Amino acid sequence: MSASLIDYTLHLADTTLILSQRNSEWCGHGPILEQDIAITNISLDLLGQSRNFYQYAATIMNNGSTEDSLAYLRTEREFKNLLLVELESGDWGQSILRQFLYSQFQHLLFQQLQQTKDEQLAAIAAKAIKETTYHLRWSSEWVIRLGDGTDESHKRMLHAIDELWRYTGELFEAADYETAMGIDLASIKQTWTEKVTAVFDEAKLPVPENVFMQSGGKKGVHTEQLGYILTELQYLQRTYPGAKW
Amino acid sequence: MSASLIDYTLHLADTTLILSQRNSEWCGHGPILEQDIAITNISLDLLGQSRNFYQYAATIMNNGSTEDSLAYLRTEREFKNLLLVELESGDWGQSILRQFLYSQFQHLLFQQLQQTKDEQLAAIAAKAIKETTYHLRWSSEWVIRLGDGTDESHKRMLHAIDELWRYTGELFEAADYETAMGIDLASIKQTWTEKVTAVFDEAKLPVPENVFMQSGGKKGVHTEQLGYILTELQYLQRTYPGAKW
Amino acid sequence: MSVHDLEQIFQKKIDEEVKIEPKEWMPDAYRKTNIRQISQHAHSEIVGMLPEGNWISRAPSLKRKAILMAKVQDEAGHGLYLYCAAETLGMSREQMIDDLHSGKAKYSSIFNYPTLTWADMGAIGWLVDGAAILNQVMLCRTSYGPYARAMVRICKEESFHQRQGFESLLVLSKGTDEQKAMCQDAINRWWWPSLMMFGPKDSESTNSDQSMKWKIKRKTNDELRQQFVDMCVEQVKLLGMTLPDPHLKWNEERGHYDFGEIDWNEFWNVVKGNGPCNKQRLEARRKAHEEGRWVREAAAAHAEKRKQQPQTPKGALAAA
Amino acid sequence: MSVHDLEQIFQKKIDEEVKIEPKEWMPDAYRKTNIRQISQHAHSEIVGMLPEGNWISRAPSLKRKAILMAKVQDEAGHGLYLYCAAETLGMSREQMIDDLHSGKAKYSSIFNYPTLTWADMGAIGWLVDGAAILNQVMLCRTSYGPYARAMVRICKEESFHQRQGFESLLVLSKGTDEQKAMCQDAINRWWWPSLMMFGPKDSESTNSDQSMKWKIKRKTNDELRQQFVDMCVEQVKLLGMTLPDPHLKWNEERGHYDFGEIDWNEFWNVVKGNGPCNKQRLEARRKAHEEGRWVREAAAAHAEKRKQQPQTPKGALAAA
Repeated sequence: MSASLIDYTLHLADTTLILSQRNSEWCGHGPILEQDIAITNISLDLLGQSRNFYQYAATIMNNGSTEDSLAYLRTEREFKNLLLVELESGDWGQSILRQFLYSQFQHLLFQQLQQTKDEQLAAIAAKAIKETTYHLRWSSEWVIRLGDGTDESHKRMLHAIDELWRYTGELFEAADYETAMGIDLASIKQTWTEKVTAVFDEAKLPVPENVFMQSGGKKGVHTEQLGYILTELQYLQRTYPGAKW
Repeated sequence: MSASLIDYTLHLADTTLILSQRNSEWCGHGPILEQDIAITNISLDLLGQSRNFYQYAATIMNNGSTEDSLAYLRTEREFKNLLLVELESGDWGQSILRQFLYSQFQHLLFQQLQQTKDEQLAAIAAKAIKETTYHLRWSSEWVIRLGDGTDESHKRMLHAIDELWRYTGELFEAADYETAMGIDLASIKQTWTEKVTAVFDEAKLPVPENVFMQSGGKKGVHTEQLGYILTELQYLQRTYPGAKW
Repeated sequence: MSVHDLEQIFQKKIDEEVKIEPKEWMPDAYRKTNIRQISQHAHSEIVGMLPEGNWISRAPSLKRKAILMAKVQDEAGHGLYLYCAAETLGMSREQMIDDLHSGKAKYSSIFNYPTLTWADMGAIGWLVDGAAILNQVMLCRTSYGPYARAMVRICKEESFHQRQGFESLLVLSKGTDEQKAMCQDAINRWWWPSLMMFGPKDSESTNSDQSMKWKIKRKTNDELRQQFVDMCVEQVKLLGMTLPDPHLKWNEERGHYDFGEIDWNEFWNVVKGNGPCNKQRLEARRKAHEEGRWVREAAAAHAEKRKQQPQTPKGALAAA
Repeated sequence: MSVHDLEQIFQKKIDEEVKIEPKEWMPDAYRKTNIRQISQHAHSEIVGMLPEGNWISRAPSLKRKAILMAKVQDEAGHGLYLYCAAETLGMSREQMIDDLHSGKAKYSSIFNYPTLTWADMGAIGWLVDGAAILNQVMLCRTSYGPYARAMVRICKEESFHQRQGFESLLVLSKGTDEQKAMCQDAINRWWWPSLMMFGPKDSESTNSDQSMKWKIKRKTNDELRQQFVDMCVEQVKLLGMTLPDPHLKWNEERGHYDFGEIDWNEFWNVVKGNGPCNKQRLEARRKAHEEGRWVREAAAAHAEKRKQQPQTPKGALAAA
């Protein structure tokens, strides 16, 4: 149980960290100043969540690990984040769609986690859910706006769906540590599909069918993107081992 | 003198390494298979040259340094490469133009270096000059082809000149260690300008005038690009300190 | 009333420290000067996001990453307040942004220097924000109301950033030898450009007298610069570092530190567009704007569609 | 002569081990099969540059960087030989490339797996090149002359690559614990996909009989696969590593190693385009081709201009 708890907590920590890292690429480069601020806000929220998870994992591990050693000194094959969050950010539509697909999942998952027996995880989830509600609302609105905006924005959203949809299956494919933790991904999947369908309908976007799903991230088998993310993320810690910042 | 020799040798090593690293981005992504091979050849030649320089620097330093410690364990501010070679590769035209501007310089410089009193440097230069002659010929031909090709290629070359020209001044701005080594950049500058003008003329490209020149690379003050190059280049050595590969 | 009368009333308000508000009469030159200055200030916040944004992905700890990201985001917020303040004077944000991208409008030259190491984040916080604050504290009392009020909000956050920057250098200054060297190197590179932030010498400065009379400015470039030098000389001691100026010396008579001559040649070159990063900064901003065009158009088109049809109860919010 | 006679002469040559040359009569199906196979082989070399190219910028030493770059470059060269060989059968390189990009033509599925660590470079050299070589050695004696001759050149370089790959794993296997783990992990991930490289089981393989009769192939998929397994089981011992198959066991009677069942479901999925990187690989190739269009057009336009005007003595060469 403890090993699963650690793995699961790291999975949540890695996923939120890597999505934060990806979204933060927009900081200073957003399409509208107000939205530059909004997506950076989301990055900050996700980073805060990941720190809570890493800190908790470090506590359970009780071997001298810290939030920073866990984020900065683990390798590609040790990271357990979802593939979805490590993919290239693409254009604004693709970044927005990813955030929406993930936020919708996170929102349902954290509702469930709030009820979990592990008090710390429940507390972190409870704290995060307000943020997640905002992320979900913001990204839903943008999906609708872009799906039902101009011809170009609609086309770009179709492209984004084509790029991202095949990575959504992994959200619901339980890793051993999720099963051990008693996470019920099946029920989340059903609601997620309904909610996503509702937003896609309003956005006049089609929900893809019969797409072959990619997975591996939860088990540390990533895309070729993650390595590049980590070279940047970890650069200073790797270059100056043991230094305090 | 020894300090200058070390610095100068590192300057040559860093410049050839970073240009090799940049050109190697094309490997597998070139516009024509034959040219994919050609630019990778150039990358390999430059890498070979940089290894010769690093090895020689390590010998003079005589403090346990190796070609790899010098390439992989020095920081942004210690690298002495020309700014020109660290800039983003841009499109094929920009990569080609950079190679041409540098090869024309390297060709003249290495002719001079062949005569230098330091036998090792002279020998490395002598060995490299055949390669450099080929790089120069190849890149000249491409500059002419693209400058005098289609309207689009001409326009792209103008853009490339606009991006790169302001970094050519540094080639001829002597760092202390160059002065100490007795490198005569003034005479190279004159010939370089004539030769470049001849190729630009044939390519129907204008030679820019009165451009404010950027410099700093020779002294370790780089563009923001170099840091990113080094995060990738040095990633494995930094992550697994002391490991043999 | 004649323009002359209006001008007298206007100047009287200024003299009596009454803020000028958007709808009130003001001399054209006052309006123009404020637009120029506020938009330039806004652009500086926005362009200023780039050199620091450059290190977000590489911040050395999660805490530092959060601090840096929040700081850069604050700068976006400051840009927003300032664009709004400038808009009250009748210039649209779109127009201001176009002027930035065409090179017509300026932004602070300091952001045309590259951020080469992590220590630059601290040095920017300490020196660049430190220099900015002296200017901004003065501007909290500037005569144009919306500008002054925006400044009050900004100043609070900015001095927080400055403390964070200093604290971050302090950690480096107590760290490994490499960190200490990195810290000193960053100070060396940012010191002189920071001094240049206060603008040309008073003797060379145009506009300055009129701006003082209108209380747009309340201190001269040289006064502010001297204040900054005096402050930094003390603070650098806490870091155990030095400032890269052999002429720094306490002048008993003046009650200030003397300091060396700024390289005005470099100053004017950077202003004219020849700094190390002028081209990169403008290109980054233009690119973001260009690549965001389809997003802005889609948002406008969608808003228009919404106006046409009454909202269905099943809106985006219901989905959440 | 009737087609029947021609076919008999053709088969007689094959049977007598006389190579078929481009201008000679050959059955349409023979031509098509060779075009399909050679172009597929060429595409595999080109697409195969991508997973390895992924690590050039991050190679852990200058020597390894040089070796890797040279290897990937060799693959480009192999692609080139092979496109030329296929062209002798009447299909243009442009057409072949279009077929690759449209998804009509295939390439080896192995390249649809990601390269996740540096050890993958070694594993690809040892296992993937190792598997390819067995096929290629056989193809050195294939009946179509240009293909066979291309193979002779390729085989030499390829076995050099394989030795380099193995040597690189050997270094890891003697390195730190982390390196050993990296080495084992790479073997684990590449083993099964390497076995799949030999294609479906003989009992499932179409085309196979005809190809054997025409001596395009000389060994069946299963024969080659068995040969590969037997070879690797011995080699892995030198690394002190293991192959990820609990069913591997010497079978005295067969004189071969038995091995576990391949996941044919995975095999067919990757063939159908659902591997981890199918989409990325094709997109990378399409992108390179699209972004290179202006270059190819400019080169053609320039060559055309040159043809029109006689060369001046002051050509590009004089400039050098």
